Amino acid sequence: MNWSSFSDFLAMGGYAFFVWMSYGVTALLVVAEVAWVVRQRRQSLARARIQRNIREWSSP
Amino acid sequence: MAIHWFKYASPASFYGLAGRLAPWFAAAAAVATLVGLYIGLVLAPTDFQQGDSYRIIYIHVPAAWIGMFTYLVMAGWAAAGVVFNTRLSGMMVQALAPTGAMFTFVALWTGAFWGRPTWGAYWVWDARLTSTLILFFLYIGYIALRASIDDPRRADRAGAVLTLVGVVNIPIIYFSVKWWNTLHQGASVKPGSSSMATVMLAGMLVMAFAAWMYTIAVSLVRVRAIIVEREQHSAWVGELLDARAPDDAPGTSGGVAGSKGEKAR
Amino acid sequence: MAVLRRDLLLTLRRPAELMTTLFFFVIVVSLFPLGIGPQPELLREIAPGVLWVAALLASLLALPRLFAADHADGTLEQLALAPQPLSLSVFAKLVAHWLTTGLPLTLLAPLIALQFDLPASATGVLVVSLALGTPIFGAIGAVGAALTLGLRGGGVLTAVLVLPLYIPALIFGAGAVEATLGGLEASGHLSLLAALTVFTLAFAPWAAAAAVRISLD
Amino acid sequence: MLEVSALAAARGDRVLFAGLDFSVPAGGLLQVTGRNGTGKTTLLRVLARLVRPDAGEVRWNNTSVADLGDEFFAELCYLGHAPAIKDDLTARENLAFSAGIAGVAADAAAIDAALAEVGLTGREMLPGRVLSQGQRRRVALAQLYLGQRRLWLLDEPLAALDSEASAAFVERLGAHLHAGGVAVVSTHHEIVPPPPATRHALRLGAGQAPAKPGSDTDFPGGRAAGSQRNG
Repeated sequence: MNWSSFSDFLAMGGYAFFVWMSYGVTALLVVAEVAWVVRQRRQSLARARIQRNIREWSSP
Repeated sequence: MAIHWFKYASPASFYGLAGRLAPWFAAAAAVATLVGLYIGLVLAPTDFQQGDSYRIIYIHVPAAWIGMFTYLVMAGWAAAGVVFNTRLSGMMVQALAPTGAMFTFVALWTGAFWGRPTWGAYWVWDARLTSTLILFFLYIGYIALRASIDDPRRADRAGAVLTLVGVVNIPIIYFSVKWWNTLHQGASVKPGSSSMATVMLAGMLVMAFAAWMYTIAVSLVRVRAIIVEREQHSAWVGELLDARAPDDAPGTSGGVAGSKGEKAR
Repeated sequence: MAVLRRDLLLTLRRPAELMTTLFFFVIVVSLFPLGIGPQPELLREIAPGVLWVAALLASLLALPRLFAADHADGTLEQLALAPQPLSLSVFAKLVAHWLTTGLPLTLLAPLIALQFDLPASATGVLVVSLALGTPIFGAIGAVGAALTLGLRGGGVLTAVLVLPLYIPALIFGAGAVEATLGGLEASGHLSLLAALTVFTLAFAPWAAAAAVRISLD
Repeated sequence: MLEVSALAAARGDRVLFAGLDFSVPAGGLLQVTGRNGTGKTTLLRVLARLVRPDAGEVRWNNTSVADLGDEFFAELCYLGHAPAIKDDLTARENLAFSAGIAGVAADAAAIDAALAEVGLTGREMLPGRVLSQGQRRRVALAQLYLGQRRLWLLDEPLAALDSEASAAFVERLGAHLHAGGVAVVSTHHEIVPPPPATRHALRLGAGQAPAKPGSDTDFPGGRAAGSQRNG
């Protein structure tokens, strides 16, 4: 363990801004990408479902 | 429609395979990220030269590696698509590109925030950063080209040509930028230089592994979305929808294995 | 070769397009002193980069001439159906394109270099480096132009695809002139540039031919 | 001569035709009809190897065209919608360069003779930009009369042609077929070549289109081509 306290950890030896900007933005991007992919998957299924329903209604 | 099965068989069976594998890769990525962050942020000692700002390399270097590596994997799929004319290849290239671009951007962003305390400037025309910037442009080019072609099959083939031309040029670009950099006496401090403690190296490798697993997991889920999108008119997607409850959570079902698929990849 | 003669004849019949490219080159280069200030030392220092980037942009602007008209009027289909490799026809088009774009730019460059008070030795290297580098712009550009045939926003898209790939040529070319300015030997840069030219001309027509076929499909 | 088996092509999401089988013997004409958007142009482009089929195969002289390469192209003359005429070149130059691209040896006399054949005598030196649509089409058709290419793939060759020029073209087509050539022509007008040429008809997209009385046999979904002897 490198740190003596949690606030020590947050301070990052005085480089808090740089370190947390790096980690924070990376985390944000990863979360955004995961959300985007999940949405993409949901939409693709929804669109396919609409297509199937159109097919079923239009052909007796 | 009998003809569809000729080339569509492969994506249909891959859809099931990807669905079964993705959760495992996602779990591996999550575990490795936690372990890597613990090593990098908690266990590893402070660097005696750079202080704690060096801890940015635990994301900077893995992101740069994976950004580069993903482009090579894209080129591999593109080459497979050109040689075997399989539909899945283009979809995989399409699925990998956004994640590769994201990691390349992360490498640039963290490079800037590492450079400010180290070099005193957010952006320095360092050889590695410059090459990474050009790599980012290559990703943007691929994504822009895809976005402006309506026919997905033309987009697949055009994207494959562009990716292959890009990958042939990458070594030339890296070499030329390095040459340019040494001539102009640019910054020479590198993140993660040779005198690295074993703990630091271990943390970096674990984080690289995490990024790699994450890329695989995300691109597998994305390729499933792309497959459904493109094959929404085919019979197997209809069967797939029948087998699913209308509102089950995405990503949880293992997917319906393509019973008609002959080729599994 | 029929394609080469035809493309040359077409440009000669309509010289305005060629002139537009050359004037663009001259105008862009002339903008820099106006934006930066007329100090001769500063201008001399930035001259290699400015002249090279301007030549690069002028080449980029000329790229639609390569395929767009032939794509619109059906000539490209006939080329694809000719009983000779399409890559050969693309190569012939590239030669014609260079003779009507790269070569005039190269010949015009020493004249423009006067604006920047470039010494004679550096001007000589500039001409040689542009002569070696402009074929690369045409050849790589052909791949980008072929990929974007018939797409909306084709011109800007071509630029986005192609510009990152132009960087090595720019580095070696401008570097050669800069080395001469700094009293160094430029042969290292020039031989790397020449190697890059040969490599590009060997592979790019082939990739551009593949791209043309994709755009016709 | 020209054989097609299990051919299928799709544009985007739409399947234009699937399971298409037909063969055209030497001296045969295949006339492709169908409403707009039923895939006539795509079929011709697939036959010319400009478009990859989604399934199936095209054979020429019992060899797949994918394996033939330039041998196939040397025997092929494809004329699409666009006549490939340059505004800045004269009719004579346009034709000469078309021949040059196609690898057909043609001297000045042969070029002028071909232009005369399409009724452009005296207009050889006019630049493309002053030629009318019909005249441009004629310059394009003149390519057919240069060299000895055995497979003609023509997309709406009669478009913009007057009746006189159409009749002259049909006569030339008959001579081509008589000499053992093959032609696939997409058209809205019925082309009746002089006997003994065989005429085959293929109607694409017949499933959706109302069948015209008195037209050639319809094959729903474009499954196969009928064959009927003229005269």
